[in-house]
Amino acid sequence: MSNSKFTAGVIPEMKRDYIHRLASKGTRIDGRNFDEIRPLEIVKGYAKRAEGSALVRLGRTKVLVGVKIEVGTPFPDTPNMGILTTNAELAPLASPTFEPGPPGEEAIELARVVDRGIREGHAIDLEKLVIEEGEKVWIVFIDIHVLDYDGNLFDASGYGALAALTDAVVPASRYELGDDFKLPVLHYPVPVTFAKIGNWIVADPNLDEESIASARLTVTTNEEGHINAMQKGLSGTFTYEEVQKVINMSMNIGAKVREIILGDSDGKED
Amino acid sequence: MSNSKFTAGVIPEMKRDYIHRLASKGTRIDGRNFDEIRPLEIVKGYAKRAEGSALVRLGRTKVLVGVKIEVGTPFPDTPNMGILTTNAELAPLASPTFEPGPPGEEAIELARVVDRGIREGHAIDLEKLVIEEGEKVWIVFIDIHVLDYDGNLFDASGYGALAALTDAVVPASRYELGDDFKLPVLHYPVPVTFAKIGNWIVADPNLDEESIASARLTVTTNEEGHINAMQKGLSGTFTYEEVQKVINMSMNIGAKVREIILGDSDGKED
Amino acid sequence: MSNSKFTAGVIPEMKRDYIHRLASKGTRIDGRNFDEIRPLEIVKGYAKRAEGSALVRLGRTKVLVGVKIEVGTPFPDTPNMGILTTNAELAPLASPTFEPGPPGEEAIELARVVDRGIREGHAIDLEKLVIEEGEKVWIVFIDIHVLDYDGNLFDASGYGALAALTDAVVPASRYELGDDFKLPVLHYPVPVTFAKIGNWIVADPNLDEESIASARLTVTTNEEGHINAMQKGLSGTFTYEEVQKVINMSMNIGAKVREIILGDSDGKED
Amino acid sequence: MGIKSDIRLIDDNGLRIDGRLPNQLRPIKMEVGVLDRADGSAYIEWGGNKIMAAVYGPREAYPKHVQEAEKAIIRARYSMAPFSVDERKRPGPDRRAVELSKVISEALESVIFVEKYPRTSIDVYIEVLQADAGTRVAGITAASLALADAGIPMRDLIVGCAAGKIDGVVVLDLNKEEDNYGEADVPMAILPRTREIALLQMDGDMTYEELTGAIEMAMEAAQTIHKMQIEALKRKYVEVE
Amino acid sequence: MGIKSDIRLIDDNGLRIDGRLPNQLRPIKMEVGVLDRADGSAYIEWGGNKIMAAVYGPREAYPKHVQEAEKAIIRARYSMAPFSVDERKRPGPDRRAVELSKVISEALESVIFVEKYPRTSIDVYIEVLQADAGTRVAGITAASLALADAGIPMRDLIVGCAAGKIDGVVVLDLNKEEDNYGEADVPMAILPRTREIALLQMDGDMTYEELTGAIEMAMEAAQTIHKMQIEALKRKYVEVE
Amino acid sequence: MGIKSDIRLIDDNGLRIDGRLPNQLRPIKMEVGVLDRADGSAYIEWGGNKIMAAVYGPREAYPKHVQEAEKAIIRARYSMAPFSVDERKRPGPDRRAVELSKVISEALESVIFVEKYPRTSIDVYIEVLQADAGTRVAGITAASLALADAGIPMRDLIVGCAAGKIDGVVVLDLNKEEDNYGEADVPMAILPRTREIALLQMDGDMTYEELTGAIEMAMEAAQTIHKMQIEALKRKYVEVE
Repeated sequence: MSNSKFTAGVIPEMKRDYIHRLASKGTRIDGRNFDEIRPLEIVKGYAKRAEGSALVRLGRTKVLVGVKIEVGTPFPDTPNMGILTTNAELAPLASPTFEPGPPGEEAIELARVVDRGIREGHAIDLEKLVIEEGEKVWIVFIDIHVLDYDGNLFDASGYGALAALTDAVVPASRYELGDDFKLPVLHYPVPVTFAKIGNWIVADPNLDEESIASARLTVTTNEEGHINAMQKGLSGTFTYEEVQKVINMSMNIGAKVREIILGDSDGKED
Repeated sequence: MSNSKFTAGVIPEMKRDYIHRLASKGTRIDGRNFDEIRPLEIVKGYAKRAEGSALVRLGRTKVLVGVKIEVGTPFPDTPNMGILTTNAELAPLASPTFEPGPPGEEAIELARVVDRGIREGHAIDLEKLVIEEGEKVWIVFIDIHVLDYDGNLFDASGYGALAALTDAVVPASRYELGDDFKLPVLHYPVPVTFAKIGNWIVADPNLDEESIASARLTVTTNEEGHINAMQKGLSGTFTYEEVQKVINMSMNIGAKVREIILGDSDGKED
Repeated sequence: MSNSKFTAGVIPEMKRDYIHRLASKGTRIDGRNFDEIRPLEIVKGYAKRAEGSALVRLGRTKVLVGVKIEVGTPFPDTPNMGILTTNAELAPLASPTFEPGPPGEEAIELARVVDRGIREGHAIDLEKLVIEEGEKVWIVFIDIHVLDYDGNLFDASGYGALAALTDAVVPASRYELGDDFKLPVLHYPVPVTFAKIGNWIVADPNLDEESIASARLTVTTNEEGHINAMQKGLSGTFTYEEVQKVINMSMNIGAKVREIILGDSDGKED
Repeated sequence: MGIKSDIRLIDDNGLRIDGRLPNQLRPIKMEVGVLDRADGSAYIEWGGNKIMAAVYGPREAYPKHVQEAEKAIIRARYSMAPFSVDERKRPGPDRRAVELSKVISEALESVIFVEKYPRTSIDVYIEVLQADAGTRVAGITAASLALADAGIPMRDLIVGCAAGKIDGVVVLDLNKEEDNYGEADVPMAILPRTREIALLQMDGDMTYEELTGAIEMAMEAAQTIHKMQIEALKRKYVEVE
Repeated sequence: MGIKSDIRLIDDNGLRIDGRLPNQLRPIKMEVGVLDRADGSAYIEWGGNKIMAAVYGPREAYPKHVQEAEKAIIRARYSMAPFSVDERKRPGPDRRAVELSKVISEALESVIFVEKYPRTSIDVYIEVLQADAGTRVAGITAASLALADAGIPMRDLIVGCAAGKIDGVVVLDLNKEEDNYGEADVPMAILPRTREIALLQMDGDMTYEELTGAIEMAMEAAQTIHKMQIEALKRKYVEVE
Repeated sequence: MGIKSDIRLIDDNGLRIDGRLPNQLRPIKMEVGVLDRADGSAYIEWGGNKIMAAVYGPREAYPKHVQEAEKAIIRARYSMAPFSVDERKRPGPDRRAVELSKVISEALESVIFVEKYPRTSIDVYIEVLQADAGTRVAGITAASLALADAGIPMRDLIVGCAAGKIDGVVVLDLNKEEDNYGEADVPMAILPRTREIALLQMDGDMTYEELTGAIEMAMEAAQTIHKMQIEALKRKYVEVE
């Protein structure tokens, strides 16, 4: 399989020149426009033992997100709210550069950026997840499992997390706490990530683009056009004008992605 | 001490040839028959702070197994059963190849194979270890402490675990839960391990034999001649006929070992 | 900054000779007498979110000690006593030889020697820290944070710990357990550390002296002239007469240090 | 094995709770070459199991001290996704996963010509995305395809299969309920051409006759599963080439 | 952000709970060269924050496999003392500290001429001794001074500053209560000369206008903070030289 | 030290709860060469303590970065078996074991001619199989024999011994109850020929006179224990050679 992989670290200078030359002509290594994301496909309900799940294909990047919901104790300072916790594993099957072992800084940043979007965007109505105030609440575990890494894990994981939440059912009956019910989803925050390549800015960078990008910016916006989270990465910088432009683009792209996430078939596998 | 040690890794080719030559003549490096185990000596009650213990000498392999019994909470899915937990430490004093640190895959496999025999063979009557259903039960900790490693830890540890259990007293009075009582032992599962050397199969391999073996098979049988656990190891294979033969031999050897374990003097040190 | 640092490992032979030559003339690399400690300055109340704190400057060694006090469960064997726990972090900002990561053996020994002095010297009246016998007690956390390492962390940390305890207030009102109250301090144990350099013994060794010392001895004494803790370190030895001398000196120096700790201005920063 | 219960696992017609006969496999679906980055990969659905396997290597073994001068080292890593089971599994390998990774590594090594690639590692990652019983044998079956997909030279396509005992009857390929409430489980890995046994574990309670019956049953089924493996490889390579 | 509460964060006069105007910074005090062993160091008090930064390097990067052939690696480590917060923090980095260390490392790298020191590491340690809100931006500001104190060549003195939203109003430099009960926080790091943005995070809920307003506000304030940095360096080096 | 209690540790006849006089040792039994794989080994029973010590080395120190160019490194590891104490000890070193390992390593180094074996490690493993009080000093005594058994050149056979204070009386060699309810403990390691002190710790409450009295008492007893060591070595080597 996988005949000619144009991977990170391999003849990077040549690749950099090539991608820059394309950019100067307004196009990209896979023919996309600067503000065009890769084909996005979402299969909800993929993992049947999860309370909700979604398999995301963003180009050749594949991420499976599972949601498990269990009973637990609330935090002392938020006795009347359920708990959200997000974890990411860069499984070593997804890339030759991922190693087994506890999550490294990349996995932790990924989990925290996805978590920030979901949490600050109030995707879940945590106040509806109280069983007994101060004593018993529902804990929602979002587990991001990266299967194939071809760039832009932030967005693939963020889409998977939101899709899995919209797919999720609270398993109340398993705990003899009444009937199961759909996890209450309030808002639909969607991240869009951009890479700075030379002086150009492209949406949804693939692995080749990521490997030569100088800076990265993720903006999470919701269905009202509000911004809920941002994360800049890498050692390059952005100008203020670039940031403004990125925020605007993230709203446009985010709106389209949101439709795909919400409109997708439920529980059927391709 | 220990002048000429014929250890693993040292001139292995010569050793392999020598052991194969002996095997072709029907004998072994220490003069044993193929189905003969090394001298086995068991001292019960060796470690006085343990609730039960046994020091096992199997040839030059030495293992000390201690049983501690404490009060704890049952698992939610087995509210009416005590808890068994088995742990092995390959203490670095036992071999130049053992390193300090958390248990590696060898120690974990060892603990799990011993545990499987004890658990699946129903050595302990866990239902008699309930103090208050769903609330309080006895937890039995089996700790395997390897002191001197000359091969075949599975069997030395398995014999030590069973012997220590038969030696063990539940310390009820320490917890003000009535009188102490003998740990209720229901069955006597005994593992026997075989190594494949060339096309020969030998029981109770010593370190030299282990170091050139292609495959390993442990079979745990009980006093009724039933099989309770098996574990094949190493990268070689067995034929179906070899497996049949190994199971049969394990029953015969196991019966003799069981007598030694049960017949041994109680609480006296040599 | 830090132009010519005369650090450990750099031309140690020359340094050793130089320090020995000075010692033979009765003096030290920084001009001190053998039984003279470096200038000691203590700022209590430095860290405002701590329940008590002290910044210690012992020569160029800087240590910040913070005390946090929280509610917890007593140990089963001491139901009528509060809990003391001491931790030390050799923060990598304090020395080029300190590495990030969990505490190594140096940090653990440091924490345990400081803890031993406080605990065995009964600095804190743990019996006054019971909220509900067997159920709820105050836990006192002493956290030693080394900021700049120029030798003799035992003493700088020990002084900081005692000073922070005398500065500490039990935050009862935060837990709705009545009014805040001063942490009850019973005794004032003070460690003094000596290094053996050649055949000379010097108090409060700085980093240069530590780096060539053959042996180290810390003696913790209280305001009654009793000894509460000792710790000998390094691979050299002491004669019995040397130990007697060290104990005597530790009482004299300890008495002076105790005055500085108790007399220092409260809550003001320099 | 062996949580006591009143659940009947075999009905009056000799059928199992999912309607199977004692010697019948659950439905199995395999696909080769499902991942882009890995050197070889495969996906298997086996009853309620969904498992992905990926192979990287032969590549220089790292860290260096694990290298062997005469051969490649085989490092299989069996891992369950946190959401693959009813009660969320904490990330990271537990003791069971460490043991399975070890015996799977040894079983796979039995078919690989490791002496061809000294100083390298061949890393096999088995990710259980949805677990029913029998994940290790399904995982080995998929790993075998992923190794073939990666072009690793092997003397046979190793096959995983389990048998066991429920309600006193020897049966093939236990599902989750049968595994929970049954009497014995015998997971195996078999070299279908020579019928050699590369992995063999057992737990529960069986007589000699039951156990040998179970082993024979699994060995027969391995031939069937092997045919599916060949079909899956053909689908990939006939389509592509 | 956003624990719901009835706390009013802005009063009828438009003043904040600590009496500040919306675009007003808290008091800031900086000192350079405060530690003896470090190659460079700085101390900052910013509102209720007390933070120390130390720099070691360029020095041979260790372990060797992290070395880069073409440049120095920047390793910032953000750490909170256990007693720096109300509820004692367990020692060792938590997930938040790992993330902050990463983005701070990347932000600092944007100004350092890393290509001058191949195979080395420049290690930046930020120790929060007393925490109010805004520790990461205060820490970057101190780290920048420590780098200068260590003589590391940089194209600018990077400045950290945050803005946010409380009671619906865009404000500069949130304190702890504002951070707890406010609506949004936007921590940034800025290159004051070129006004480039080297660190940018945000959480909460803001419209486009609010967010860009906050960014502009922080960028303005960065110029003020930059002047304080220059003053602090002058105090050190004018006194010394 | 010092759980308060009404337990009387010394009776009206001046005898201790196990019938000993204040300056009397518990029964001690030593055996050399008890393990096959180790380069040197010894076993000690000391009161209710059962401890095994093994030595490996001098061997190439690993990992390489711990090697010292001029000398062998001594790495003692003190470890308690989980079942060696009344309440099961979780496996792996706790903080106490880390500290004891450090001071024991330093004490042993004081007698070993480390400069003879540059770049090597001499690893000493002390395993407490059954614990009464005084495990560290019993462990050192056994380790010393194991080093001799391994043929490591030493300038003396180091001896461990403790003294302490109970019911206001200075006594030798505390047992478990005396350690729990007594007033002070002074564990030491002594070079019997020169009477140098290689390990010295203390905790509790003692006057200067009590403390020096305890140290003298332990130093005397060390001579007795040293004779037992010599006997144990003779038993091994006279029998063998």
